[in-house]
Amino acid sequence: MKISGQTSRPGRIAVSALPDPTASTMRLSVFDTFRDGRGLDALLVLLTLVYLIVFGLAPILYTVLMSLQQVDMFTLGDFSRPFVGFANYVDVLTRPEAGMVARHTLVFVALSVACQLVLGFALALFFQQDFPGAGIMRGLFLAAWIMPGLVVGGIWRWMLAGDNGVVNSLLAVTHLHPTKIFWMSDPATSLYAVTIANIWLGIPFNMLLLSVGLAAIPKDLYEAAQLDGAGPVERFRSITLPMMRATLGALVSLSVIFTLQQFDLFAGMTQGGPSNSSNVAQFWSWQLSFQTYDIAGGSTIAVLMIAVVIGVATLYVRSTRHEQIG
Amino acid sequence: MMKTTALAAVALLGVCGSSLRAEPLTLDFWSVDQDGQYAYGMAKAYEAAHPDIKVNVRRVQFPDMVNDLARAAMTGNVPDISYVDNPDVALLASRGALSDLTGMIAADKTIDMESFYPGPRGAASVNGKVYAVPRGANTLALFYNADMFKAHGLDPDHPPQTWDEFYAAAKTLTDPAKNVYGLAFSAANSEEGTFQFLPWVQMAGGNYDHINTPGAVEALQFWQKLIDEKVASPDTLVRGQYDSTGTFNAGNAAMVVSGPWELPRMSRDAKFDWRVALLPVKTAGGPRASALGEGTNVIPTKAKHPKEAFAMISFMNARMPTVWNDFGFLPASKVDVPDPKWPAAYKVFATALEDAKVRGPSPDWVKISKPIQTAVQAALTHQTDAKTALDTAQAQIDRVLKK
Amino acid sequence: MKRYLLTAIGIGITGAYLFPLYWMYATALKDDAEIVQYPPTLVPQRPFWNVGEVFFGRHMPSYLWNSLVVAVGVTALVIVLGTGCAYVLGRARGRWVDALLFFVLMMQVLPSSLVVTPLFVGFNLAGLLGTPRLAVILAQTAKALPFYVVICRASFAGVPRDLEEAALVDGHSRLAAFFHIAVPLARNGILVAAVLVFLQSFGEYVFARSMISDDGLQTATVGLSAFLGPNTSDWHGIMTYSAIYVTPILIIFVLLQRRIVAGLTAGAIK
Amino acid sequence: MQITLDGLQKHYGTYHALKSIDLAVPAGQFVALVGPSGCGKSTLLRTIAGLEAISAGTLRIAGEDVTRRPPRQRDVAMVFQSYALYPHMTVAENMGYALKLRRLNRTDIARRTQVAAATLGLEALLGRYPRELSGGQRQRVAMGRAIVRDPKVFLFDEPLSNLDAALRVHMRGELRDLHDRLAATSVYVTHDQIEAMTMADHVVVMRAGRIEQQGRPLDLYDRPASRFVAGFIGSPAMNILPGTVDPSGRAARLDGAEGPLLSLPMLLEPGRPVLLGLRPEHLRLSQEGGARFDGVVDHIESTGSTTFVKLKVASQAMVMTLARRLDVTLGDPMQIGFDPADLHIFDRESEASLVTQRDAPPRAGRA
Repeated sequence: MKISGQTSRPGRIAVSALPDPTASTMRLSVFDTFRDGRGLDALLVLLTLVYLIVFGLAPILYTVLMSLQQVDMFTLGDFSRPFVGFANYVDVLTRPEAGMVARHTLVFVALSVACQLVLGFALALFFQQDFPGAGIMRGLFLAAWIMPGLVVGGIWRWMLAGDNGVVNSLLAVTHLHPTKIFWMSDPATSLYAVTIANIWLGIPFNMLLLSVGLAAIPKDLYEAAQLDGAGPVERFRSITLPMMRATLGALVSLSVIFTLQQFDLFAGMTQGGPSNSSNVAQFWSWQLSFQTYDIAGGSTIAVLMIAVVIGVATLYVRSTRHEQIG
Repeated sequence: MMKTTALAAVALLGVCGSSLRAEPLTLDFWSVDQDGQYAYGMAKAYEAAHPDIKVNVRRVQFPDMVNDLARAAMTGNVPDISYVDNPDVALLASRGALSDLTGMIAADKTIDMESFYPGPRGAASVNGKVYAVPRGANTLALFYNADMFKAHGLDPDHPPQTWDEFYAAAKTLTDPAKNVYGLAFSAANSEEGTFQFLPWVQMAGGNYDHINTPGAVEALQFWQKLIDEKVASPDTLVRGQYDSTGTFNAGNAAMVVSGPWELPRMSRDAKFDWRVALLPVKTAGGPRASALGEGTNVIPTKAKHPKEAFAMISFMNARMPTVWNDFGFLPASKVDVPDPKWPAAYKVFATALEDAKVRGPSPDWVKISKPIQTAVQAALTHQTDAKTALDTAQAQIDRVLKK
Repeated sequence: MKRYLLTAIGIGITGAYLFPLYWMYATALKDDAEIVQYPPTLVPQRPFWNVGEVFFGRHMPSYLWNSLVVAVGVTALVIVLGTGCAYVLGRARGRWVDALLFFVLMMQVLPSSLVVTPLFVGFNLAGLLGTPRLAVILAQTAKALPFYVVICRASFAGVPRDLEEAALVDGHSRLAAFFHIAVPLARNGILVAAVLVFLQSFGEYVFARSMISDDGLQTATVGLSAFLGPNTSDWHGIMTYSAIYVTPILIIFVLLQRRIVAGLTAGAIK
Repeated sequence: MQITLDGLQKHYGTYHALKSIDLAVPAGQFVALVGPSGCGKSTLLRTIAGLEAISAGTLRIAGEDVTRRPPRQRDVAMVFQSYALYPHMTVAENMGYALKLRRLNRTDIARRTQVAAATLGLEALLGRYPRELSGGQRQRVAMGRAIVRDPKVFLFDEPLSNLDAALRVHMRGELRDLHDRLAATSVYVTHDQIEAMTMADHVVVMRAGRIEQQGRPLDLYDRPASRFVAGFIGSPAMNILPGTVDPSGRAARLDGAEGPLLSLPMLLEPGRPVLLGLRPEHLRLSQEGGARFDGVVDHIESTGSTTFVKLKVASQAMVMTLARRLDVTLGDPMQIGFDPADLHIFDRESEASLVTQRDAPPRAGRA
């Protein structure tokens, strides 16, 4: 669009002594909309939005499409694939392992998120206290966060090895559990082995966000409660928890999403085994797609996962309503 | 002498064929090998013989090979030659990803499909057409620690012959105090698990398409017993063959079911008298069986230089007699291996190979193999009994095979 | 006195938590025999250190360089694309903001391992696979962008609106006020989010694994996975590689941690 | 006119925040916008600044139509309630920032900053950052940032509300002095009617997005156009009690049991329901003559100089202030007197004043 010469920029009118008769109806030029008007907001949001639509939404939509088609590794690039309706959904949901995988996913997510939250909260409260080295130690905790999942999976697989793993050795030395636990090959423990590693991985993020939330609670609230005779437990219940509501909501939602994305640990530790005892939706989806080349089945599980996460995201958006804008 | 001449002729042919080109030609060669193994060794030899050709070897992770080839077929960015594991040939060929080599092999004097053992030959062809040239073979046998046999009063010259003897020996050799298991093998949730399990099924009267026969159930129950009584580590379910053999090499297992590819590492790491025997049979005189491993060389459909690629495959095939000594696997064809390394082991593996059966072939092999792995793991962890587990697997396999 | 007791407890907790990290280094220093020994030795008895062999033998300089290219590319792209959106979402309120935030979060839903297939198809059509590192940067940016926007959004929400309005009255356009007032004041949050995106991208695995076929352009995590393959559980090598890979990040992180923690505790995330 | 608003409207979606505002501010005038929170006074100020877009109507500053212009093209300066000092800049940088954006050269900026700082006594603080200043100092810097620009219009958004009481009173005077010295045109938003009364030349009382009444401060005090303005201007607030015009038409009776009769300064139709307004400071003890009625002492407070007496009159509450001490106890009966000229009478229905009809100020709002 071209800005015509007559539509002089508003700044220039200032020089003119005569009031411009058109001035009152004059609109911002296109250029100025982006500098000063709502156009700026639109532009900034669109930058992200368009990118995410192209590189985020399009793949998801393609996944949905594939879940309705008959497609495998070899017909990926071929767009004239037969539609099969919901046959893939029926197929996936009637597989013998489907119920088990759904249950494991639930356990894995619930346990991971709950433990990360509780341990992260405890650590945040502990390091909130004023003692020498608290800051540095809190920083060191974060070090674990920067480790790639693949490496963490490798380390934990090595530490939890049944025959010569250091965890079994420590349990034996401390007489906590004198016999060896075959963490990853016993179906009773395999899911928990991965969960332990995942909790370890997620603690720093939880601790960090909760520390921030705690720091934002005004000290005088605690002092007032103390004067009112509230003990530490009561203060936590009546001040800390309500004041942390927004943080907790955001944190739980993000944790659920991160946990649902956890793939490296399964790949590195149990491969979902033995006999699917540690298999979860995201890994199962990958197995179908890349181990049995059944892209349609894998896509179907992915779509089902999205449906679940929509619920979680709703929760997060709700929680942000409790925030105040400074 | 004949072979050397043939080799020279092939070399000459290659030189003539490619000297017409002005610029040096690069052949892309995908393989699961690591530095120093087959593909790299062959590439070096081929480049030495053909200075005008450069062979660019790219390493692909074993479980990723089919995915990568399928993706490459989509993008058109395929290699000229690729390694393909035996059971995957049928899948890739059925989807049109592999060039039909029947004509080229017929025109070529050096490759005779009839010279291959039935197993490798079966893996390389689909519906009478040849899509791959076997690059070698391997199979399973029983490695045992002779020093431990002696220490426990067993005769190292008479390794166990039947399942009962095998179990008894393993039981005797197990020594939890010293952290030693009688046996190591792999029941992993991967193709390796199927690879190790099928021979036991075949010995007892069953196969991948008849996985719930009474014999197969017995085979699985036998495995159950090994794990239940801690004769083998529960981690057998998560360990691949490489890791299992590692525990044998480290002295933490007295026996291991594994293949010839372990020989170079074992001779370096195992600081004891290790020996190799055929897998024990179910009952004395019963049928023998072993797994057929290793893979083939193929030319993807959209390869840019199929002619030159075939020349190199032909060159590699001609070097079949050297694969045992150089790369630790058996020749896939009936050739003489002059002066084999580890001669005793060679003899055992060569014998085992005669009874080795190919997995499949079926274009849906992965969908057959997966239920078997799951059934094995479910039974070994007592989530279900052996019979039910195999029945479930059979039902899934039937569905695939009927399609 | 109580404070020192807390310090002691703190050291205990931190030590226990960081044990896996220690175990990585300890294993890297052990030889093969000592690695499989049971019970394991807590301190390497015959420490040896073959950094050089792993570093050069495994082409780590090239891998690390490629990881760096990808991580820097993703971080730059994410900052350019996401900062403005985070700002607008941090400022505005209402139904459409909720909807946008929801959409942004939804884009983070699927693990890379599941989006990689459609992206691969699309990139193939667009011819992007010819420049595989760029393809990985584009894919990983889509993955990191929602996270960045969500984290940064809160720090922009923490910048008083008055300050920007003062800047408007002082003579800035809204665009200029965004750059000269809002961004500098939210810089701690932006810095932290950028560091996190950088680290995430430095450790990216799935996209690089699928889209980069030339080993010379491959990244460090994929290089590491070569150790973790089914036939290669060389724990000594894995741990040495991991240690080499993690140590520089760790050092940078420890040096920057005061700043990062300060950035976060200054209200970067709500 | 320095600022002219014609039929200015502001909508937020379906919410109508400003309903056709007409206002003219001559150059050099100090205008205060007052009203309860939510009345639209801050919105009006922000539309003048350009921080809120104008939905309809026109805004002229120094004769130029600036309705659609962004803030930077209006040449206005604004002092925010929170001061809005840039935390990452020193005091000098804060004050010179607008000049820097206008591309003034460095020596000019330094000179003008110096002058402004001297005016406000900020010379010693120029190198400090806002976080190192006290509340009062920050307030001065915010002022300095405005005056350094020499703008066409100064806008103040409750600039004193974050200060303590003593400082606020002091700053009131100082601000007004500054305005006079600079011969500036100022629009000042406050919810504190005392600030408006003491500082402004012209007070605009707003209510629910409209101008209720505007005029000189004392005019508003003397002749509130409505019950709302009457209750808003003056402290303590005017006593407003329901009553009914007596059959004579010359007096009104307070509603309630045996309510007293108050004589009216004019004639009204008998039986008309009205609201009767009396400022606390216009009430006095009865022996001083004039109209009178009876009450009972309900509550009493004294600041020493002034005594506040809360009375019950015919079951209605009333406040009286006296500039002297009073020796009474709770429950004592009391005779209250007032000058009928001080009585305000509003229509009960429309709440519009019935007195000011006689001599309404020249530019009444549309209420």
